[in-house]
Amino acid sequence: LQKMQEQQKFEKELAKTEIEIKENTLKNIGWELHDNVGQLLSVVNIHLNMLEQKSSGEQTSQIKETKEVVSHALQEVRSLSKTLNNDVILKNGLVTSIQTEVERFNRLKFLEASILVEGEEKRLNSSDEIIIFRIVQEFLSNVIKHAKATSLQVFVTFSETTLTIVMQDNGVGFSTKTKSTNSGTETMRSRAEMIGATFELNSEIGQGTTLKLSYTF
Amino acid sequence: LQKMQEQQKFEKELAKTEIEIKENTLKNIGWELHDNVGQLLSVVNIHLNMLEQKSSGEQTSQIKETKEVVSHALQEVRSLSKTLNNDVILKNGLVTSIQTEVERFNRLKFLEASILVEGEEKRLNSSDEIIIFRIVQEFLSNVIKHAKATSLQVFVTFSETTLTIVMQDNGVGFSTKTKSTNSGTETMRSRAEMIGATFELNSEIGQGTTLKLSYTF
Amino acid sequence: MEERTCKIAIVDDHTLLATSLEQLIISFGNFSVLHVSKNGKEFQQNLLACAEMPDLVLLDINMPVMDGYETANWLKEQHPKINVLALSMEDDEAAIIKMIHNGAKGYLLKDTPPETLKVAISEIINNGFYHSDLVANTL
Ligand SMILES: Nc1ncnc2c1ncn2[C@@H]1O[C@H](COP(=O)(O)OP(=O)(O)OP(=O)(O)O)[C@@H](O)[C@H]1O
Ligand SMILES: Nc1ncnc2c1ncn2[C@@H]1O[C@H](COP(=O)(O)OP(=O)(O)OP(=O)(O)O)[C@@H](O)[C@H]1O
Ligand SMILES: [K+]
Ligand SMILES: [Mg+2]
Ligand SMILES: [Mg+2]
Ligand SMILES: [Mg+2]
Repeated sequence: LQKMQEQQKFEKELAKTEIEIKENTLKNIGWELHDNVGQLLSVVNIHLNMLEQKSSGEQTSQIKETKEVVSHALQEVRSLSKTLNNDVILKNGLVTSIQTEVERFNRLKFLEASILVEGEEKRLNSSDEIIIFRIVQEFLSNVIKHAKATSLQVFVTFSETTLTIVMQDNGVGFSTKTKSTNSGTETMRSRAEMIGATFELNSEIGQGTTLKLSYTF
Repeated sequence: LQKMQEQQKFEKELAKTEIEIKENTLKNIGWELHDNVGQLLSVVNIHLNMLEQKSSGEQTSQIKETKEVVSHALQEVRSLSKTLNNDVILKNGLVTSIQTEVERFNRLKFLEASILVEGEEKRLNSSDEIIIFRIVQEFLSNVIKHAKATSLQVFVTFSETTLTIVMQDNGVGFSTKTKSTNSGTETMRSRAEMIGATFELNSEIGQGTTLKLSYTF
Repeated sequence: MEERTCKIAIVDDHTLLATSLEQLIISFGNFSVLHVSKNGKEFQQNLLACAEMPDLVLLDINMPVMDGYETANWLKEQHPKINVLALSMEDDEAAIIKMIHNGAKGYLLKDTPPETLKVAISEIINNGFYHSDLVANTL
């Protein structure tokens, strides 16, 4: 028994260590992005300004256009390095984190994604938020990997007693009869169960895929 | 007892979930870097090429210079997004991972860092590699945060029976007599103990700081 | 060859990049751009709607709805006369091999110098392939 407890303690410490390493990687990349790529882009900007002064006519307008693209890239780099420096998971809560994911979809023009939040937002305990967020992420990553969808709708609804999340793509769908041997869906399902949430994944070939998750406070 | 075991299981699953979220974040950022910042830089490149065709003399050489900076930035973006897409922790082994950290120090021109690997490299079991790598990271992050050093030397030595890692900065040092209330050092020490490694942290004000870690296979 | 203008189609989800490419290709002189599509599906629609067939398609890989691999494969089966030149951010071997396997006649990175792009297009039209160092080293 003691050996088992020691083993468990070791595994927990190991998982914590892995989280720290990933956090560190995130922070480092954020820093490097900001300090290295960011500065290189600023240098490009300076060069373009000098070129602009010596140019005229059509050239000037092309240089102006180029400067706009550079400043767009610089903005991206800044916002990415900010994301990376947010080392606390779900610091801003579940809803904001889901919104950020949806915005990313739109930014990458991967598909048209929308999110509707209704009712008064309540915070859940942080471990349950983490687990729900991860279920949402897995659904989204399936949409990217499998759905070939052009639109995605997310509904987050708070009532007195319940948080309901519905996510729906308009992609190719799949038959839910044939059991998947892959782990994604099964992990979603078992984690939902772990926090006492109901989990419904509906799909039909050609009809898109819908996930409904209900969590009782 | 059963409740305790369930609690333990929950905590382990929670830690796993957190790791997955961070992995996902890393992958997403890698993707966004590659597909968004990378492409914007390619657009800048195309514009500069067109400008170059229409320019002459001094202007041409300034445009050429600008193109070089852009291609440098693009290279950075590519290598960063590769790092981010490596979702398996320490995929390339402990030594390569430490080397990558050292290279990053140099790339950021934070200080002059060198690494010397001697003896024939052996792989340890992966959980021990993770823990050792995290100890190395914490030392490095202390160097950045506290040392004000201009140089850092890392020695990794494999013998038949032992892996020894020595890291040494030439910074301000600190008194090891006053016990730190911060957790960094204590966590390093207890994790080293957990995997049966010896841990020696030596420092003196004005004399830099040295860590020696010995792990027996 | 020099007299006839070469007709090109562009398929890339990054619209800003696609537009710049279009400008660049037009600046080459004897090239025209028939249409620009955001993914393979849209490209299929543009092929149907346009009276002329392109000689060559500049094809991106990572695109939503229908990506470059699928599009190249579809072209190989349905329109083998249309040449595919892959143009991507992706520099890893797997992507290159897969595109060439799906019928691409060449593979360039998006930051390739314009001279190379011009040469690659001409060689593919005239000789049927262009193997840059990137491809040569991979195969
Ligand atoms: N949104 C979706 N649209 C279309 N098909 C889907 C969607 N979500 C899941 N599928 C189908 O269900 C299968 C199982 O999904 P699941 O998440 O369990 O595994 P996976 O994504 O293939 O692998 P992983 O274990 O990495 O998640 C997928 O392979 C895919 O065929
Ligand atoms: N390489 C170093 N050079 C100079 N001082 C150091 C170095 N490493 C540690 N120290 C000193 O020892 C103290 C304790 O370090 P420790 O890593 O335990 O905590 P910390 O870095 O301050 O906080 P954290 O818990 O975030 O790691 C530091 O606050 C610093 O004063
Ligand atoms: K691409
Ligand atoms: Mg999946
Ligand atoms: Mg510390
Ligand atoms: Mg693309």
